[in-house]
Amino acid sequence: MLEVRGVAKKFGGLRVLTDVSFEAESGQVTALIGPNGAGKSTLVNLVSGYLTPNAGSITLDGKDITGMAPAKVFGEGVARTFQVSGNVAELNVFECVAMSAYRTASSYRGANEIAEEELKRFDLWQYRSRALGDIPTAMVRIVDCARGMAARPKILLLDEVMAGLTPAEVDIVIEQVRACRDAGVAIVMIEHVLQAVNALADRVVVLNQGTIVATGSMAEVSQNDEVKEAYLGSAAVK
Amino acid sequence: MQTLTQILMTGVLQGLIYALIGLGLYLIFSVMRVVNFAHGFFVLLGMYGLLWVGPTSLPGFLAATVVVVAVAGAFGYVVERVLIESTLHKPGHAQLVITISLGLAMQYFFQIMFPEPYQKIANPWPFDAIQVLGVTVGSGRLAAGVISLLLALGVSFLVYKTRFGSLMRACSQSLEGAVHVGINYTRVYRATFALGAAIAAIAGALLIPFQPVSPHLGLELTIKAFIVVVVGGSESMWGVLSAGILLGIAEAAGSILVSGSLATSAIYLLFLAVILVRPQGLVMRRKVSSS
Amino acid sequence: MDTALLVEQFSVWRGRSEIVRSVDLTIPGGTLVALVGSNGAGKTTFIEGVLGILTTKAGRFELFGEDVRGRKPWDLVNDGLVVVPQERRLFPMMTVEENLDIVGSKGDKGRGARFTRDELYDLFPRLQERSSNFAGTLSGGERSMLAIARGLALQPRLLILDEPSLGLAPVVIDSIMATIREISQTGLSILLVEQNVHQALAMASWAHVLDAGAVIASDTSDHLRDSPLLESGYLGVVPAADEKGTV
Amino acid sequence: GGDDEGGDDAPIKVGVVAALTGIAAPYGVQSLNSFKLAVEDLNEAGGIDGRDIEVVALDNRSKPEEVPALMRRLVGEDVNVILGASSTPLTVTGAQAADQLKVPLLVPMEAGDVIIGEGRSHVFKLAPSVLADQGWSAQGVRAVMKGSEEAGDPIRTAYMINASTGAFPEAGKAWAGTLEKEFPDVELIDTLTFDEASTSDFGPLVAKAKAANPDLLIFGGNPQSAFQFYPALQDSGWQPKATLGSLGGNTNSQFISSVGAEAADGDVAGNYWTAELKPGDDAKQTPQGFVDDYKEAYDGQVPDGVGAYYYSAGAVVAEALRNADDVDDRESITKALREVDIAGINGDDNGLYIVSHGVDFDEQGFNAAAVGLVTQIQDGKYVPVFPDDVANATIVYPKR
Amino acid sequence: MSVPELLARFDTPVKRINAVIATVAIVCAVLYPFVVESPLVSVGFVALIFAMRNFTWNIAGGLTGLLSLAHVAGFGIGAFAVAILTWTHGWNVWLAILAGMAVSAAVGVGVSLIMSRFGVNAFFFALGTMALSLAIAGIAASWSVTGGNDGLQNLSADEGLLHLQWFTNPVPLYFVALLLLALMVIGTAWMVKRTRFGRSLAFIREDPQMAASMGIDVVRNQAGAMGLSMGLTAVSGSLMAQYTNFVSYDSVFSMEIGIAMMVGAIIGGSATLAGPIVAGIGIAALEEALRSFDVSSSNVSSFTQILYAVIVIVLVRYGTDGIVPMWNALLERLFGDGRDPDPEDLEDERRDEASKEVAHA
Ligand SMILES: Nc1ncnc2c1ncn2[C@@H]1O[C@H](COP(=O)(O)OP(=O)(O)OP(=O)(O)O)[C@@H](O)[C@H]1O
Ligand SMILES: Nc1ncnc2c1ncn2[C@@H]1O[C@H](COP(=O)(O)OP(=O)(O)OP(=O)(O)O)[C@@H](O)[C@H]1O
Ligand SMILES: CC(C)C[C@H](N)C(=O)O
Ligand SMILES: [Mg+2]
Ligand SMILES: [Mg+2]
Repeated sequence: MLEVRGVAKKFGGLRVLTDVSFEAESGQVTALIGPNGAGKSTLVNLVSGYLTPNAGSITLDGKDITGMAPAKVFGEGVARTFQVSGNVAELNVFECVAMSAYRTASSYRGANEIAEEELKRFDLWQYRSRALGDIPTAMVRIVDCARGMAARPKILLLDEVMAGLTPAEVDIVIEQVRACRDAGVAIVMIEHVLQAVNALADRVVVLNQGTIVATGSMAEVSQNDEVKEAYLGSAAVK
Repeated sequence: MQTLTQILMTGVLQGLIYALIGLGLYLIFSVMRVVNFAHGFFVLLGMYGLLWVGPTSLPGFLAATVVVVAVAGAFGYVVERVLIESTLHKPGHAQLVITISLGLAMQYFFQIMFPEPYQKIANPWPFDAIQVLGVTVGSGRLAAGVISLLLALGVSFLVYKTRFGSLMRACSQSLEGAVHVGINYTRVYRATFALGAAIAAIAGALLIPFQPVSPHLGLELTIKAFIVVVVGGSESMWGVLSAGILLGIAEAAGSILVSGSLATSAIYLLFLAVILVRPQGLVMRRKVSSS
Repeated sequence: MDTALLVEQFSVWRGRSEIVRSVDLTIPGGTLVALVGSNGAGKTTFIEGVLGILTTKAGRFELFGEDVRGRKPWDLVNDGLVVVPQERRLFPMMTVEENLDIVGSKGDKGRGARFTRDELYDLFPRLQERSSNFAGTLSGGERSMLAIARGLALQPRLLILDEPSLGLAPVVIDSIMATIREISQTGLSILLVEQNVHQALAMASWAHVLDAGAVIASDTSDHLRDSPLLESGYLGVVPAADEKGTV
Repeated sequence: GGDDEGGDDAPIKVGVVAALTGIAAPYGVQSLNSFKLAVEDLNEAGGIDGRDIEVVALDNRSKPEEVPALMRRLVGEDVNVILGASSTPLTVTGAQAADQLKVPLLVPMEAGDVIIGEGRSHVFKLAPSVLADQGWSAQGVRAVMKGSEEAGDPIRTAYMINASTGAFPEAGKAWAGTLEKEFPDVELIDTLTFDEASTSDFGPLVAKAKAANPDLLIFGGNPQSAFQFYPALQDSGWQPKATLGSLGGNTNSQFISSVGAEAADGDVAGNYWTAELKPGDDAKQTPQGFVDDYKEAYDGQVPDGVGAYYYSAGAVVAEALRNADDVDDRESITKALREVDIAGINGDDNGLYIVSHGVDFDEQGFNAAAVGLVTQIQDGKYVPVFPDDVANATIVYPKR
Repeated sequence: MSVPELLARFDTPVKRINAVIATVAIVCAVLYPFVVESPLVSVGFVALIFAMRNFTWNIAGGLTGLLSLAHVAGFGIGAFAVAILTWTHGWNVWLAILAGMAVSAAVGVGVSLIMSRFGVNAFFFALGTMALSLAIAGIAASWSVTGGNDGLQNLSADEGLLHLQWFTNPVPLYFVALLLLALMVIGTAWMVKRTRFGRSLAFIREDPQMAASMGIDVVRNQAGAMGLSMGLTAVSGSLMAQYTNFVSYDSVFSMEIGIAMMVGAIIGGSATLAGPIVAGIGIAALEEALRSFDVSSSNVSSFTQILYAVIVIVLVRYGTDGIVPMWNALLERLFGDGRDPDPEDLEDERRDEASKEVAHA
């Protein structure tokens, strides 16, 4: 599915990623965790084409997508959400979803049908004609998921979608993400909210200072001392 | 050869004034993200102001300049407070429209107040044209160039080395942030706009002894100021300075190397070339030193 | 002991919609009070209202016993009301260092807790490593850290933290929560807005529960922790959209 | 035509399209003011067969493209003769529109011959043709050459700095042509053209001329340029033996006060008119009288040839209206204009005066009787020095 | 689609009222030439040109958020296309118009591709495009083909629809302009609502980064929008040329025109389709009204200009984002917009202002 092979990224002198390799399988949730500044978002930016690696390759179903433009990468089936959401307050919910539906849909009707389907699936239908700016944050996150799914993607990159949600809402979103996974999409999820990681992650990749320090199930990685000390802290003893 | 030095001399002196004008525009833009289309007309404010007073001696000239510049500053303050401030939040670049219209209004106001075309004041500088490197330079231009340079340096000191400067930069980067750390941004804005207007007026005062003034000069100056800022790169005051000089030289050269109005297009094409090669302007953003 | 913040019939608008509806809320001086509530409950709106950058209407609005209605945001900040906003609001083109400085350059009006640069860096070593980078290039979590550090550097008397743990690694969250507890010991009044209600209640002596723009409960953390309301009311699903209808 | 409401005592409407604002305002404002002055005088003197003349003025904002629309509009308001439009570029479009709308357009002072082009059916140009043998450019050259020859130091080399717009390219052609034809042994070293819109400092141009050090320096430009060129020349510390300036810039009433008496002194210019001209034999109005009236009417401002020509245009219009079979019919006014014939220097029977040598429009629409005037600035005044019949002083050469 | 469907679209009172107004406006526009004198028909034509200019500018400027000053070049290219090809070389004018559109569109695409190097900094886009226009103007001013400083004139006497020329009677040209404008509006409306390209514009305007993550090729679509927008602008230029029968570098390339388009679109409401048109017609009417004081001295003329400026300033200073949005807001207050009305809404403007002041950061 998605294969990241030995990618490295520098910003000026600062080595943000050094020789990172991992895979993400369809129908699986791969959680990407690690301390702040470990390079998780950077990694996502590399995969989604917002940055080009200084070294290494990124392939999707064997097709090399290294350094492709974001729009092209999306065309290949990579949908993503943003950690720091930009200036989207004015945008209309329905349009957002419909827009990414055009990846597979070719006609106006086609796109709208997909959009309607997704909005109903994530029961956002009542918000369809609202602007992103005036719906609750949790809903915005779910719209992000809907947007991603409307693209009928091969892989969905979620950058901290749970951040700022209440436990209750986290559960709601978790359900939605499950739904996506069960639809056979490969999901790569950056999370600091362990509640979500525990619930969803089939595989956990722990990133620290630009390198992968551990992979495996949540249970396994949380035994890893470096992970405990660098990331989990008290959360380890739970 | 002599013509070449002449070109350089003229270009540099004229360019320094453009730089000064551009600087005012740059300050207002970088702090408030307002594109002040009326900027050139603030320069006219200085020119017509002195024309109106009509000083004959150097002391008279200086006194008049002080007064006129103060008035221009106050005017800028009022404009910001009454017209700009309340439109900053508005979409559709409302301030753009307002400043354009303001410029228009000023242009026709001057037309009414000063019907006689292309006036200027008697040269106030106590020395007359002097020889530099074999080329003669009018005293007015020389004084204007030198003073502009000094002022430009003064302004950059203000922005990068003083507290007010860091407040300006804070507001320019995140208004919300500024509010959260307790900066009274309205005050900063008004001060900045007033400063910009005052600088423009000074430039006007320096111009009027040798540059006949007429109302439509305003738009020309605005455009030149824009060019200076863009070529200079909107992040750098040094860029603005060098861009001004470049424009000055280009003009001087164009006026005799290529004939007729091809000179104009030559300048703009050069300008276009510069921004194509260096979209971020001549000088990269000066990495702001920790003040 | 006096009250740090007191509001009565406090309403806040966003654009044309009244998000927070006549709330009564008190923060006793020198205590750590939590404000919890589901997403879109209006916590951030409430805070921005208090800071005065949103449209508000208040029956009473007192800061340290002084009526501050209609006061401008910057005056409040300079009087020691410091907010660490949810969106962080850093100066992207300034270095980490400068972001902390712009504060220092404000003069010493706020008579609150004073943090030296070193103390701040001890708190967030990560920031020291990045101290000469532009804030705009920081990672999500690093931004949060910088925002909090800046807030502390502002020498607050009343510190309002809007979801300080947002996007932070668990280990960092621990250290921050520890710090917050620490500084609250120093007698600094703190309003802590958190999603993670259990953590918030664990730290606060007292808490207010905000739902759909209204305070539905104010009580000691202990009482709240085992109140049924927590289960039902707080964990209730997000407000239905048709409350504001369709455009 | 509007015969219906054109009752016998209703005023006769005369349209003026002028640049009241914008770049050409210095010309436009003065022309409208002057024409109004003339109309007042005419109406006082009883108007046209008892009918007053009414001026309908519109501002073309110095935009050529607006002129045709304005003229169409005037025609729509039953205006049957129009004056305009303040500068060559503005009038070129006006002329085209005049022929298309079939409304007579009187062009008092706007210089360029392009206004007439190959010839027009409804356009009448009062001012001397630039390119004509008797035009002010050619006359200017003859004047300085004559001066230098009489001074026993004939000009050998000339240098030209000329604006690239308006009437000046034509003027340049005429200057160069006259030198070539009539003074073959004078060498025109070089010709520089500059763009008035963008040239803010003439230092480099002057320096280039200075390097060539010609006897005669010819300059062509509108006020904004002339007002900067002469100070630059002054600053350069060099003076040619003679400077030959042009209509518009050098003859503007502000020229001397703006560039300073010293810089201006001795400059020779092809001109339209000067207050120093001898009054016409039978003229009730004198050049100086016109200046005084104008000053009085427009708080102290001083007119120049531009105004004088528009004032004179009053006489031409009056003449035409008198002779027209039907003052409410455009074609008959056109016909009457073509037949206008005013002879004699500075005099006509309307009590106004004609600044040129008279009026007699040819088939194309040029004023065949018009002859260019040449003045030299001598102690602060524009003194007529050429042609001899109007000259009241001899040219000073070298100028200092 | 069926009539009931059509009616169903006007579900709120605001929409219904505006629909009625639009219909009335169209009817008036058609009847106008038959009820007024010919000078006023000319004014009407100019008004349509203004409207067309603003509208076409707005496709790039408002809908896509590209604050362009290159459109004056488009306008000029359209004008010079007929001037050079038709007046000088005798092409059929309609072909010339198409050629003008093509060239102008090409310039639009080119400049957009170049400028996309600036990222989305509106300030730079505006000034970069301005520079381009000035450069083009400079070339036109010194190139013999464009008539240099003197410009080009239509000396032919051909009249009629084939030549798109009626020397004395402005009515036919008026209707040509009206028809073309109508076509442009319908086409644009359809594009923005129905096509992927059209729907993507809003995303590009609001957040290009996010747009890219949704498979929108930002650079390409920006270029497309600029091309379309400038291509259509050229039409207004061509029509204007056929009206004035004179084209010179500063009659069609002057920066004032570029600014006028931008200002017009913005005060009308650059987020709306109707705004720029309303503003265009309004401005033309205003200028006419002001000119109709018998402008007999430079002062009167200047005063009217000042008055014009002041009106615009007041409009923007006290209006929200443009005339049409203001109008809609007014209707919403009067008739409600489906939202439950907040009693406090109208109660305190000052606080509203205060909040907005910061809200823009
Ligand atoms: N454009 C840039 N220039 C310089 N440094 C950068 C840039 N972008 C990111 N960095 C640095 O790279 C490091 C990794 O950033 P990244 O956003 O990937 O971290 P992260 O793992 O997402 O952290 P978080 O969980 O807090 O979001 C950070 O230290 C950040 O400061
Ligand atoms: N610009 C806006 N206009 C109208 N309503 C808005 C706007 N922004 C937010 N809202 C609404 O205001 C309500 C409160 O938002 P607020 O951000 O204060 O909630 P919150 O409690 O801070 O949520 P979170 O925990 O996600 O920060 C939400 O329902 C949201 O939909
Ligand atoms: C007005 C004239 C005296 C000269 C002017 N330049 C013209 O074009 O006609
Ligand atoms: Mg991240
Ligand atoms: Mg919040």
